[in-house]
Amino acid sequence: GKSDNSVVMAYDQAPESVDPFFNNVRIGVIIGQHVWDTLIYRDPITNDYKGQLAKSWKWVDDRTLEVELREGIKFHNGEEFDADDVVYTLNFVSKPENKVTTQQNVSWIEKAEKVDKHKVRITTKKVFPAAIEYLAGPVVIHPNEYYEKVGPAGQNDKPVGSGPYKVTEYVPGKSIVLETNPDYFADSPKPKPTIGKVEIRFIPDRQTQMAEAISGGVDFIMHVPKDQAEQLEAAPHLQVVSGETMRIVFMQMNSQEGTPAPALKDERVRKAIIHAIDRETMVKEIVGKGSRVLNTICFPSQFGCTDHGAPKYPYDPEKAKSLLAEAGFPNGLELDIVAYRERNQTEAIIGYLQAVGIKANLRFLQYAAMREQIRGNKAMLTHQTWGSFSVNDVSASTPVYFAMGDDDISRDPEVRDALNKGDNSVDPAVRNASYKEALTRIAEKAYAVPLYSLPVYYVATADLDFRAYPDEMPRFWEMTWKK
Amino acid sequence: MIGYILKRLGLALLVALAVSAIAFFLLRMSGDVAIAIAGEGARQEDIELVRRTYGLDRPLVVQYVEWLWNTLRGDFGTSIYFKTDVATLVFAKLPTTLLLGVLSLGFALLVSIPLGVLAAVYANSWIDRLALAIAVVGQALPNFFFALILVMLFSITLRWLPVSGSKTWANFIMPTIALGYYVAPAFMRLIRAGMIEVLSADYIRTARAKGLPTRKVIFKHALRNAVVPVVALTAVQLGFLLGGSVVIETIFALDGLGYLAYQSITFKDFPVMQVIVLMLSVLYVLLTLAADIANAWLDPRIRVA
Amino acid sequence: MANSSDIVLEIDGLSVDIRTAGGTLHAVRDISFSVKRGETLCLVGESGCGKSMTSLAIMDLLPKAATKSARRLAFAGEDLSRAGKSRINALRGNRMSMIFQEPMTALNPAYTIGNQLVEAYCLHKKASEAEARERAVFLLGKVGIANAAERLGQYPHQLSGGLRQRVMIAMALMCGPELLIADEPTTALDVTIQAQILRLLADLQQELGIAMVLITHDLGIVARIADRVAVMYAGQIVEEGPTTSLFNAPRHPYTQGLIECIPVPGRTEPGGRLGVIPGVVPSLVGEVRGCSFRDRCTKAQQACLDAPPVRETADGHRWRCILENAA
Amino acid sequence: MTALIEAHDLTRSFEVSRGMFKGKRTLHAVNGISLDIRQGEVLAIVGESGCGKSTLARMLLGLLPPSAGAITLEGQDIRSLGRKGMARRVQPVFQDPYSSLNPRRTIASIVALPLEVHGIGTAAERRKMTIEMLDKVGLPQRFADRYPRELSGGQRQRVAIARALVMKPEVVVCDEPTSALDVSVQSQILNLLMDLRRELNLTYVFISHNLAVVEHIATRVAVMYLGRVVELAETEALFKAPRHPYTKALLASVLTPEPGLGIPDTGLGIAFPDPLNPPSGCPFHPRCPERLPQCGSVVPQILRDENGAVACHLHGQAPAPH
Amino acid sequence: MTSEPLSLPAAAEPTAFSRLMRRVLGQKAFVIGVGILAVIVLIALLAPVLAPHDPYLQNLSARNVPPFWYAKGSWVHPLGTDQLGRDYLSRVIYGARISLLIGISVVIISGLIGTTLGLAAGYFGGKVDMLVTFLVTTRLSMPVILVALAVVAMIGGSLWIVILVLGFLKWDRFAVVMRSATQQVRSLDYVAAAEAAGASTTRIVLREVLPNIAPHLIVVATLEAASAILLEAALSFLGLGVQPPLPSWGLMISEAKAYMFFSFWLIAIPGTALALLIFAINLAGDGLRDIIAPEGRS
Ligand SMILES: Nc1ncnc2c1ncn2[C@@H]1O[C@H](COP(=O)(O)OP(=O)(O)OP(=O)(O)O)[C@@H](O)[C@H]1O
Ligand SMILES: Nc1ncnc2c1ncn2[C@@H]1O[C@H](COP(=O)(O)OP(=O)(O)OP(=O)(O)O)[C@@H](O)[C@H]1O
Ligand SMILES: [Mg+2]
Ligand SMILES: [Mg+2]
Ligand code: NI
Repeated sequence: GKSDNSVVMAYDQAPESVDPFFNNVRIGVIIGQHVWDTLIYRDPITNDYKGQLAKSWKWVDDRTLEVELREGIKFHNGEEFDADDVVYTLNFVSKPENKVTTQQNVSWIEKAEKVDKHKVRITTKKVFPAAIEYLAGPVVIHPNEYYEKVGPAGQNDKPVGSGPYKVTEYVPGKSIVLETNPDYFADSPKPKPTIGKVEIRFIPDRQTQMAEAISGGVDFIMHVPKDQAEQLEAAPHLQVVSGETMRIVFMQMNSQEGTPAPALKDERVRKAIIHAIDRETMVKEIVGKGSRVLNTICFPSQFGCTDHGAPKYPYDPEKAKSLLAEAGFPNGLELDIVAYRERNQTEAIIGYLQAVGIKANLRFLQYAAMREQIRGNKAMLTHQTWGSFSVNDVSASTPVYFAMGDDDISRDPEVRDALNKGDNSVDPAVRNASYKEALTRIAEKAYAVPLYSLPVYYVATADLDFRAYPDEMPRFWEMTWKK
Repeated sequence: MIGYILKRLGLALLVALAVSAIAFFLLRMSGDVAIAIAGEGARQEDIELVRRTYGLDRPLVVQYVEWLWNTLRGDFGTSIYFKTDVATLVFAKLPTTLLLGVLSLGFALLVSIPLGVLAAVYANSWIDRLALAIAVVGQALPNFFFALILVMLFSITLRWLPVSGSKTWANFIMPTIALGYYVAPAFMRLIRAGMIEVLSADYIRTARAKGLPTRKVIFKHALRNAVVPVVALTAVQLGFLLGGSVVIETIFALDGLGYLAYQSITFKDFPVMQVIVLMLSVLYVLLTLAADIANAWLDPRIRVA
Repeated sequence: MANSSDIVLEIDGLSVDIRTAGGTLHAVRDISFSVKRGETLCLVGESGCGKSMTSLAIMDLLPKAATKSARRLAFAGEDLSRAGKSRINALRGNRMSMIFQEPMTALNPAYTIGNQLVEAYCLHKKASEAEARERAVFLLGKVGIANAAERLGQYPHQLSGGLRQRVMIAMALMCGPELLIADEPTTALDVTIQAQILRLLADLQQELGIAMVLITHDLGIVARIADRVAVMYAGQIVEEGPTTSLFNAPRHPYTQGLIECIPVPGRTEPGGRLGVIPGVVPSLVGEVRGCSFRDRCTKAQQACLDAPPVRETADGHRWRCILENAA
Repeated sequence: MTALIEAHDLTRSFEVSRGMFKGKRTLHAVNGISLDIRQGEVLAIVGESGCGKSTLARMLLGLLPPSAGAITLEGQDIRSLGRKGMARRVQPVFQDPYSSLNPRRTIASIVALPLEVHGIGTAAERRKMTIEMLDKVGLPQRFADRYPRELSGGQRQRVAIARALVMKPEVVVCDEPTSALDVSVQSQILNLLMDLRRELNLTYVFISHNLAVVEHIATRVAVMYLGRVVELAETEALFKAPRHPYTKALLASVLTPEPGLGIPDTGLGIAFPDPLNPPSGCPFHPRCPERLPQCGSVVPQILRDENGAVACHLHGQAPAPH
Repeated sequence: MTSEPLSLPAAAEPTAFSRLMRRVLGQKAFVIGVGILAVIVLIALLAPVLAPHDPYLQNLSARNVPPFWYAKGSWVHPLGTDQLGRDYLSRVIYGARISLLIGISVVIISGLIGTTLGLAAGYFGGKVDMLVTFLVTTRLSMPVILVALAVVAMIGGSLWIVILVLGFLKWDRFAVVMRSATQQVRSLDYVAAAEAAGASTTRIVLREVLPNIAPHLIVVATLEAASAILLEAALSFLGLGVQPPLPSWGLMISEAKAYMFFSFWLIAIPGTALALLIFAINLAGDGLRDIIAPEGRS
């Protein structure tokens, strides 16, 4: 609370490891950004890149990035930051045998070399314009001497970074305590924190979190569902802050060869499904403030994302029924739907489908199990979300599901070609055009149901002054107490 | 005596073996670990890599034998999710759960023994009916529902107790009650039934015929014999409580074995699940052994002649 | 008659009612008898005729569902039906004690027999544990248990039925009772052991001058051990008298039938037919009017519908029948 | 009289555990019994509780396989007869009339069970035979559709007898058929058994511990002690001149209703027999008032003569040294 | 001899049926339990008639309407609506079907497994008994909820999967009770008598033993049904039970708990329904046990 200048945050899931490379959960990213620094920093409002551990950087050629490092920075254990740390970290994490959990964040790195004490060169495996984005996000820098000594396990036991907060107590699975790093370097784009102590407790049950918030045991919770957040707003000592995130929600429909639901191969059925769902009402009633209805499978702020020219399918249950009848299903049909989060939204979708005669049986699975279903060509309808790792570029979203990768279950070569063209070009105009082509075709063929973006609701003590960002990252270093 | 214990330990070993095999095959056959390890957004080649590096591409039986061999050597493997040594992980969480189990068992006994004795002594009176009513109502309330009601009452409305965590003893009050109340009726009924039976036994009449005061008849002669079956039930119920703590630990954010189990189930963390199931089963068999020994101590008929 | 101070137990008009689902069961109906110092009274009768209820009523050990009433239930001149619980507790196990039928279950399996033996003595005689043990050893020796001191540490299940019954007898004698009630003390035992135990009991009773009520359904035992006999049928005493008189000249048709039923070498012809009492025992639920045996009685008459008179001879032989002598 | 059933060196042991912490021990419930049951006789088996009477009976009925030895029925091993074959010729009457009748069946269906099992007659015929049989044991027809719990102990025992006799067996093995009953009922049952025997020409094996009853009903008596037959003789001979000290003690313990005789002194020690821990030599020697020096170490041989058989060192030759 | 007026009431008792009825009616708890249970069963059977609305019909613009006794409530939705605007009363009514279906199906599956094992163990003893005892110990040593959670998490929850999983997990008590009951009956003389009459083992087990242990079976079945319903609720509560939009009470509690601090009725209604059902089953089971107990003893 304000009285002792500390914030207790509750989160529903404990990270498997606090080492950012060895977890793939949001709380891991949050802890990572507080305890560690990255080479580059992206301003969450302007989306400008600024140097953090790096003073400056430039592309030497298509695949080589040269980074000049800031001097005089110290890790929490006193170790000095220099090129060795960067080289060691990048080379360590990019080696598959080191079993980094977030492979997709580091697999683009070919190697890192020390040029001099404060300059390194990073080589990418192929042309990879998004490298800056990754260096500004998940790729944090570890202290090489310490890391070499203790390894990922030791870094998890006693984490050491260079970030604005340092870990003073960590009980895996239970809680982690962060306290301000008094020696944090002044030039960092992350301002020196005001909040002296941040305790993150892992409370799996959402109701327990709410109860704690109501009873004052916890100051800050996030990912609160809309209804609950609105209810908590009534409590005088609490405030609710919400905002849009980059996480998009959509339904894939398995229309590839050998699909267990051949009906979905029929474009009319797919269109009927989109027409059946009242996305506007869902957004308004159950998804919440900050959400917007999408028409294409990407987040609007992402580079290349657009819905201009793409057909839109407004809520029209009658049309849906007639399309189904046309397709030969006048009495409706029965389909399975797999989902892994926001179950109430899936349930609403099922309700809408039921209303037009599609009986959807929910199979609510763990993410991994759902992935298995999809990749094994066993899924019919899927209710999915995608956060693009907060990467503000379409290359991080649409291609994952439509470029004939493992998760593509519509498998249209035309779409793939257009997406690949966009991915592999450095010319923004070419990229924009090819992505538009792909997105339009996806919409025309109704390969998937674009639903909406997910908002995030934070509930916090009324004293705390903070804002919500699309990347679902609470930034304690910039939070202050209200006067 | 030694022979008997050895035999029972042998049984424990056999049970453990069976349980581990069941758990291993059941878990492995129903899901792909590699995808779980690779995580959200992993590509097929990432998954393949995981599969190879973890040796998941070999036949199940081979994997099981290897796992068994490692376990026998004391190497419980590494958690897929937490990336740490499973043994360390599990043993770190065990105390919380055991504490919770023992506390709730204690709570259950504390409530049920007096209630059961009263109900038996005043069988068919209003006291008996009241005790029975408490028992039936108690058993009808799902423990998660009851836990939430406790939270509503003591944390939200009255603000007497902290909602979650395991920092202070106050944190354990609600979980203890929520977990323990559900088994209390079983004990109460058993004690009541046992007491009623014992009270009608010939030796109680003998004791009364000696002119002993009622208190002494009940507490010295009757209770001692009525608690014998309770001891056996205690072992079973402690096993039940450890299983039931999954729900309670999740609700009260107690960082114990139950929550770890729930997490490992959620994340398909097979090595952890495997060890937890194994550990609980061994614990159960050992507990029943302990109960048998305790029984023998209480009931000399079973003891060495 | 006898010196009234010699009368240890005096019962007048004892009834025991038991509440059952089907109504009130009149288990014992208005029975009267008395026992003198050094005398053995046997209560005989078939299963369910109320023998045990009578003994439990005397000891105030009736089950919860049972209630007793009596015009007088006096122990050594003191009316127990008016005594409080603590007074009865002070007498029980002290001046009056009881031996139960089942030697296998009458001892608490959880405690050593030593523990169970000394309990009453310590309580009633305010004696130390050591004194009590000494007495226990003495008594165990008396009931014919060798190496008694060792036995004190044993648990009931380590003893055979015969030994347990001896322990029960010793336990009953711990405080030197004036009245001993033995409810079928040998029914569960083998014949050879039965003879030994009965002999022991009879000897001790003689030696200590105890008034004894012995309950049994075995006429053989009765004949050998009793000074006087009371025959019970359907909750009532139908005949009572000195043993010889009762066996040699039974007056009540039921007693006669009973004696006829058992094969007696010499009296009954091997392989021949035995006497029978036809029919079954009447239900004791609800009011029973008249002679309760009339159903099975070969000599029943209309008059049996009314309560039969109690007849008595000079030597104290009494019976309840309209007939002077049914023989 | 010819031997109908012959038992040769019959032995039956049980593995019994004595509490949790001790190993199992072998209990010789029946220990080398040879016996013949003659056509038309009433062979009584007497002995103390736990001496193996019921075990012997169950083996004779084919309900319990012997650990060693064999039983023949008219020279044929009963194992080869099978369950059904035995059932037609040998039937039981058990001690406890409460547990020997299935509480969920009517009296008629209990009595008809053997007929049903053997597929004799139609349902109507079976019913008729059942009613006749019930009538024979003195139960009026109105009992046929009642349940056992509505009957008194004596009536139940009649039902058990009816069930045993409905198949018209040759041998009836009665295991203490009256010991759970009151004397007034006992005499009815004993009379019934004797009547039926004459009428149906039955052979009885009659187990009892009541010597007065045995003397009344039996033609021959076998006395058992700790799993062995210690004496076997015609009833009259046995009661007149018992040879084994145990038989003598047994007879002395009988309390006939003769006032004034007092309680006899059997002269027995109080070393009660423990079947798990049988004494060496003659099993009776620790209690025997006439014990000889060799009794403690040498098992007495059975002496068979015209009077029957006896196993005691007081009778017969000194055993041949091994 | 004048026989007629002379006869006394014999020790014969009233007929079995009237005695049973008296004992049954004497058990007030049992009568209450069976009464409630009957009402719930009726509600389940008549759900389509009784439910005012389609339990699946959602209306996102009429969400979380409170029940009629609140100012904002109305009789259109007597118990209000849930978070998707579905009629709560209709869902509660249909929920009874699911809970009963689960209770009954699980008991049938586990009862068959457990009874077979228990009968075999109790009747044959020896090696069979050892094997069954081992199986039971093994089964007991694995906490049901944990194993059920794991399996359901792996293969995905659905009504029938939950039923199968619970059915295959909950046979232990049947086996234990049936085993000891069989052992007890096996040692009774009427079994020996049937054997001596030449009856085959199958016949003895099915016709002599089974009917006599059936009351125990029924008691265990009722209590197990209650416990299966509770387990399903717990699984659904953890999100691993039956799947929405099926109106299972456990699932309704689970969904409503998000609203418990502000709309308590949402959790209280299915919670009460569930508790009432369990309460009724337990009362009935207890009563049944008391009713059969004296018979079993004699
Ligand atoms: N607790 C009880 N509840 C109901 N009836 C009882 C109870 N105890 C005994 N009775 C009934 O009271 C009557 C007398 O019982 P009691 O035990 O005195 O008979 P008994 O003569 O001792 O018989 P037995 O020779 O079998 O011991 C019987 O009809 C019996 O059924
Ligand atoms: N199934 C069994 N398992 C173990 N021991 C047994 C078994 N059946 C009988 N015995 C033991 O065998 C011995 C003989 O038993 P059995 O029942 O034949 O004696 P009995 O002479 O019939 O005794 P009673 O007069 O008490 O009926 C006893 O010590 C008994 O404990
Ligand atoms: Mg009695
Ligand atoms: Mg026997
Ligand atoms: Ni008369």
